[in-house]
Amino acid sequence: MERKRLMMMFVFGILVAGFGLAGEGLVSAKDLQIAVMVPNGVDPYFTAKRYGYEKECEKLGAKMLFYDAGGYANVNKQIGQVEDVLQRGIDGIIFGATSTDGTVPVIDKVIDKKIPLVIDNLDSATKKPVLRIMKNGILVGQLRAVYIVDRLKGSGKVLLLPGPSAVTLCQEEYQGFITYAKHFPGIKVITEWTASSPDAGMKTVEGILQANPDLKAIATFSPPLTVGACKAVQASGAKPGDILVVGQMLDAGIDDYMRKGWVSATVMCDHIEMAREAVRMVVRQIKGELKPPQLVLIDHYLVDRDTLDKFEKSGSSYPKEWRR
Amino acid sequence: MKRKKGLASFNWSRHGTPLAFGLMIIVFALINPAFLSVRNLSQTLRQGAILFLIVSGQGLAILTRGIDLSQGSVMSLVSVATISSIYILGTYWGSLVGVLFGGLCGFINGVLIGYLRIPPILATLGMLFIALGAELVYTGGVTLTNLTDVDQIRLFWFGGGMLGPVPVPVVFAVFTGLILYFVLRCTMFGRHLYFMGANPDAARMVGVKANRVLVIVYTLSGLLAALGAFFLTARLSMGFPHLGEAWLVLSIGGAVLGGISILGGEGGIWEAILGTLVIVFLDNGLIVSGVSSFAREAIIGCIIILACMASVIRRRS
Amino acid sequence: MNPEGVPVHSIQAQGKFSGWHARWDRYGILVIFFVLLVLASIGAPHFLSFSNFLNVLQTMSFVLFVALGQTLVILSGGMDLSHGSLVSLSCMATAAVVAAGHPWLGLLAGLSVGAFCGLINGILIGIVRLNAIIATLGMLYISGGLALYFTDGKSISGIDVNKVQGFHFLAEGKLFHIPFVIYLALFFLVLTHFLLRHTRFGNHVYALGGNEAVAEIAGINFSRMKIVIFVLSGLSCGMAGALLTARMLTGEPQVGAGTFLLESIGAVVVGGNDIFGGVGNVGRTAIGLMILHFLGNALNLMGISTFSQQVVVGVVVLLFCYFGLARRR
Amino acid sequence: MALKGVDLDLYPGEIHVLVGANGAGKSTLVKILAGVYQPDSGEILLDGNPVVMRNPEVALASGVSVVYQNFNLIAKMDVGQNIFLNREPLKGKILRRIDWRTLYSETEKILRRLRVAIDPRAKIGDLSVAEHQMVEIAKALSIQSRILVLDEPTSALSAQEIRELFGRLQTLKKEGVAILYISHRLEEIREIGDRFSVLRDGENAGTGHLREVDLREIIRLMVGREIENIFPWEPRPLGEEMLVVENLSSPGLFSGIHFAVRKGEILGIAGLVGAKRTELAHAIFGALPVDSGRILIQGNPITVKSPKEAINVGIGLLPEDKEQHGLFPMMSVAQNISSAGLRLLKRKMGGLDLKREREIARQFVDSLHIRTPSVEVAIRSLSGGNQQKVMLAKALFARSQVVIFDEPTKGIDVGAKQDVYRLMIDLARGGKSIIMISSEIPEILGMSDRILVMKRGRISAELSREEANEKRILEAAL
Repeated sequence: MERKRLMMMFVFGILVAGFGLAGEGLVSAKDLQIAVMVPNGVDPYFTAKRYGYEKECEKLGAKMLFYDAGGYANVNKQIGQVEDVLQRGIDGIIFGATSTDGTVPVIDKVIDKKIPLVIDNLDSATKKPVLRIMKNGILVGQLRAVYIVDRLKGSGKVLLLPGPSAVTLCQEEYQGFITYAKHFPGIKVITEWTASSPDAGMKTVEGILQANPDLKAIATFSPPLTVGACKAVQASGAKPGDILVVGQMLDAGIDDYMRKGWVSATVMCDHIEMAREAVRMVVRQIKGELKPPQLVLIDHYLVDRDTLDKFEKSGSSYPKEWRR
Repeated sequence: MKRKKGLASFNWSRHGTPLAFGLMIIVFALINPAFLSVRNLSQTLRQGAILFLIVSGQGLAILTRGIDLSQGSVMSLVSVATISSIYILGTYWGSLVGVLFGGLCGFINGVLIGYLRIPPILATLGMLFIALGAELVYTGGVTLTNLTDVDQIRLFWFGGGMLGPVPVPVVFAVFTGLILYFVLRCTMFGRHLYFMGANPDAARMVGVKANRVLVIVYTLSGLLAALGAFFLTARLSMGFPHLGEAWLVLSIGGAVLGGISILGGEGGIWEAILGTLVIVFLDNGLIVSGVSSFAREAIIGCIIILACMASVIRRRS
Repeated sequence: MNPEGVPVHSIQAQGKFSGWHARWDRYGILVIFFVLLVLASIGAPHFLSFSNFLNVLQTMSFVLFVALGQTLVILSGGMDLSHGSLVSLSCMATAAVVAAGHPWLGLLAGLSVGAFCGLINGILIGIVRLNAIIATLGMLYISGGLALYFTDGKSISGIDVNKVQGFHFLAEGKLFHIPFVIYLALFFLVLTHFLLRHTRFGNHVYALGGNEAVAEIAGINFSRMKIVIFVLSGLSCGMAGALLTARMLTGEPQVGAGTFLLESIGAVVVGGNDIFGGVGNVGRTAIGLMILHFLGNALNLMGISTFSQQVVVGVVVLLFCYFGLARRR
Repeated sequence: MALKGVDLDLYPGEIHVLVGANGAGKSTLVKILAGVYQPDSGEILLDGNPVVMRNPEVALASGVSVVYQNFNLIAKMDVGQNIFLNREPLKGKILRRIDWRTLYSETEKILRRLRVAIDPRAKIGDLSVAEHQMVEIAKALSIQSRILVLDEPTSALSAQEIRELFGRLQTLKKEGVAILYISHRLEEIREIGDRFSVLRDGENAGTGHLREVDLREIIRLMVGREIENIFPWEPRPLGEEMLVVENLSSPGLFSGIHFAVRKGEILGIAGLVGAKRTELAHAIFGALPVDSGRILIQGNPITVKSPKEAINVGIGLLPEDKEQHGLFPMMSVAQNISSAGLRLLKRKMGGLDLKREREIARQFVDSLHIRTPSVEVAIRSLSGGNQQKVMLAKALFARSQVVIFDEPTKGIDVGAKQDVYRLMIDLARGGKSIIMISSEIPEILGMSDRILVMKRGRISAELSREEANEKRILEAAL
């Protein structure tokens, strides 16, 4: 037993030291502290944006604290995280909601505490005045629909993978797609809500392809889903372009799939630039130069094989060697 | 491993689940003949092969009265580790290293459980967090892609390729299955493993080195999960930091559904295969027969219970 | 009590400890918890403050209900995997009714949905005698699917705070500067403790967990017990679901799909209850849960990335088992 | 199909002894009385009116309480909780809650009445087999029952504990309780019983007054054949020393143990329960650590740190508590038999020879008259005695040179006992050395060539077969 008690003391000693040092390191950080809170950090979309947040914070001499709720389901956890941030005291928050409505109460709290806040893309439906920088989900959905309807000459079966059904952004994009596509009776839309993961995407598309051999096009919500879809299409023995795959963003090697022709087009937005802008906005609010409410809607544009190398990438890509 | 069990459990694995399985297949075939198309079967079996590897790993753990909760995160870890070591070492060595990472996690589990005597459910719960965290810290959540074309083609073969008419993972799974079958049925280690599950104290009295067996078992479980992850990664040719998320439930579900007794000592590869098949064909069948993705989950739940009920009723009579 | 002729050796050595060891086995978990608090207060800025503790406890309370249910089930020698999605389902049910303008009916709806699913679990396990893990695994899918099915996966919104003040108060309101939900959680904690420690039902829960066959021979009605236990477990989810609705004023079809199940089981085991049933108490569960949450909180306050946090949590869990779980080794 | 048309009548204030060979259906009968099993046909009359023992609840309600052979205690709960399980005393008007104080004080009273010193708050898991049995008995006695069924209540008890029990039974008898007493120990049957019934192959082979018959008659009814002397001992030439134990000590268990066993010798170790005989056996078998002393096999010292090594040097052990240390319940008879000697089934190219495993298993099943439908069935479906025989086969299969029998005939019937004794003799004749730990003095006297008596972890006497008798053994043991 003696041995064991000693070992415990040792372990805890180390812990004490560890905690102590960590604490020191933080307390001494004098510069602005900005909390970036995202719903699902492993989504390539957020990874990319993280690059933007980080670089811009460095540029403006602020310290970024990155909080990931670890999935859209963890509303309770994210609310807890916000509470924690309020607790430790923070100069500004950039917030992407796990749940549009579920986070309202806590976000209201933030606003009431007069803490500069920018809601970045994943909306929290607070009625109070707040800064927002948003994608236009409806537009994203419509752009895909336009492209597909056009390429299919107005008739054919289309599979829509809008992503996790509980995410409002997905619902918007879904609406955008449907509302446009429904004007073309020739277009039959099959919708499959899935988790935003490659294996889910692959499994679903494989199955759907069996049930609908005449499938003409697939529209996907996120790079992981796009990859899954492509893999399934490849496995089905189709040639590049037989089935249109229209995705979103170029992360996770989508550009490569496009060059090879598996992905026909993808809806872009300068998400990294968006992240940088979000940081600038929150800092300006801290400085008092910017007053809520304000809504910044960012642009969306569609890139296909031909235009792949002809558009300005700086706002939507990060150097390959960047890892954290 | 019918022999390994009393008549009761003979029925259980022999009739209950297969019964449900057969019914299921027929129903799906009637709803949409495409379900029985060669391509659909082969691609479903491809998924099945991957799941089987994981389930059989879980099965080993469960046979010794244990459980391996870390499989999911280990898969994610391996997915990432494989790709990033391929960057450095090239396809084959890279893949090997990647898979070994899984073995390492399993080995650590084994040591924690066998030598430090931490209850499996806790040891592997810890590993669940550690493996996931480690991998996320390393990648920062970045999805790893952009392999060289050569690597990509080579790697993809493992997951997506064909050996004659059969998908590569299936061939491999069958191979692994046979080995495991032999090991469990006709080797000292296999027997010791069952002893551990049937009565740990008695096992010790017949000279079973519990801690060694446990280390091997959990290392195997880790390795098998890693192999599953490897084939999946190869198929997607990308390292996805949350690859394993959905798979833990499937692996436990598959093992138990197949009829591997959660109390240890009963069950075997046959059960693992059964459980796996039910799960993958159920999932695929529902998609093929065009069931809404929301209703799907509910139905899967019902089937799981029904399948199990059938077997229980069989067991009674 | 000097056991004679007991084989002292045994793979899962029975707890037969002298002084220090026995005491450590009983109170170690507390010690560790306080050590953790001390460490956090040293390391994490603003950790050691009333309002911070309240925040943590408030967020924790929602999970505690579920964890209590899980404790009951695990003590009786089972395990309830359906928790996460039961929470989601009852959250949706509550929201649906509340949105229609009946907050208290909503609460009732949430509870009864939870209880009903629990009842089904109970019947499957108690009467049909399915393996608890399979039965509840099935229920996990079923209720999860249903939660999504009714609204095609959309969340139920449009609950006006002003119309449901009292209901909202349950989760967010403060009484004497302390969030009301904490009182609720505390109340149910005590209630469950009483149930387990001071009623026949409770004692029989332990008996079932200790040895089902023996318990039955002693005339304890297996089916009835299992049904009651799982209904209670379901109720606990209903409670959590309803209160989450009250907190978010929304029906989130996947609110439980996240960490709920893991935390409810995690709390039970980290607290040092016997995962195979028969030994333990709700106090341990509560402490286990607090450990998990205060740890997360401390790491958040220190601004440590949520990725690295996973590692820390894992390591801590292992340390706990190694030092805290003497009996089970 | 365990029972066929068994008739049994039981009167208040009598002790009715039920005897029968293993698998004769005694335990089944008990379980039916207790409502654990349901009979296919026939009925149970209580005071002349039929009752249906739907479940244990009903049985208890109608005043039937049972002491089961394999104890029904919950290891994770304490003595008090076990004794009062489902009968917890309640207090409080509105909130009916368990009155723990009374529960434990009552427990204490009950235990005192039986003159056993067990802490009511002790965890069952921490108690010995003997103590388990006492608790089990205390539990049954504490129930205000009209019918008390005891299945092998003394199998783990020492002489004076048995006396205490019999005392209690006599008083209960006077109080008009009807007692059904099941035992294999013929010598104690006379002492306690009024009438007897014999079960054979699930049928009632005969009922009568013990005064009117002698034991040989009962034995004949039980096994269906004459048995003259149940101890087939005869003098044999003894070889050189096989196993030597030199002042073996283990902290807090035993110390200075020093003895030798010769080839072909049967060494009996007598002593009271708790004399640490089992621990000694486990230590020799490498299952318990020793801090000093050494063990020699055929003159050369060996180190046994684990049972594995013990088995490899040819030491075999039949554990006393087969549920905990012997059986693999859900595994087949064959697999149980081969479990200790798997190394002997290894094929050259690796892997186990399963065919051979089954053949050998069948041979043992025949030679030991093990009753089982096949060697493939799970061993949990066998009766206690047959399980014991399988354990024996297990030790034999491992080709042990030295076999330690720990309470080899515990809870098995005369017929089976004789088989076991014969086997021991055969083994001895075959040059094997046998150490037999037993609490049944007649057995010790009947079978041993030499007798060691242990007392509180030390050897208190060594007696040759000639000088040994019950009195001297008891003196040395007490």
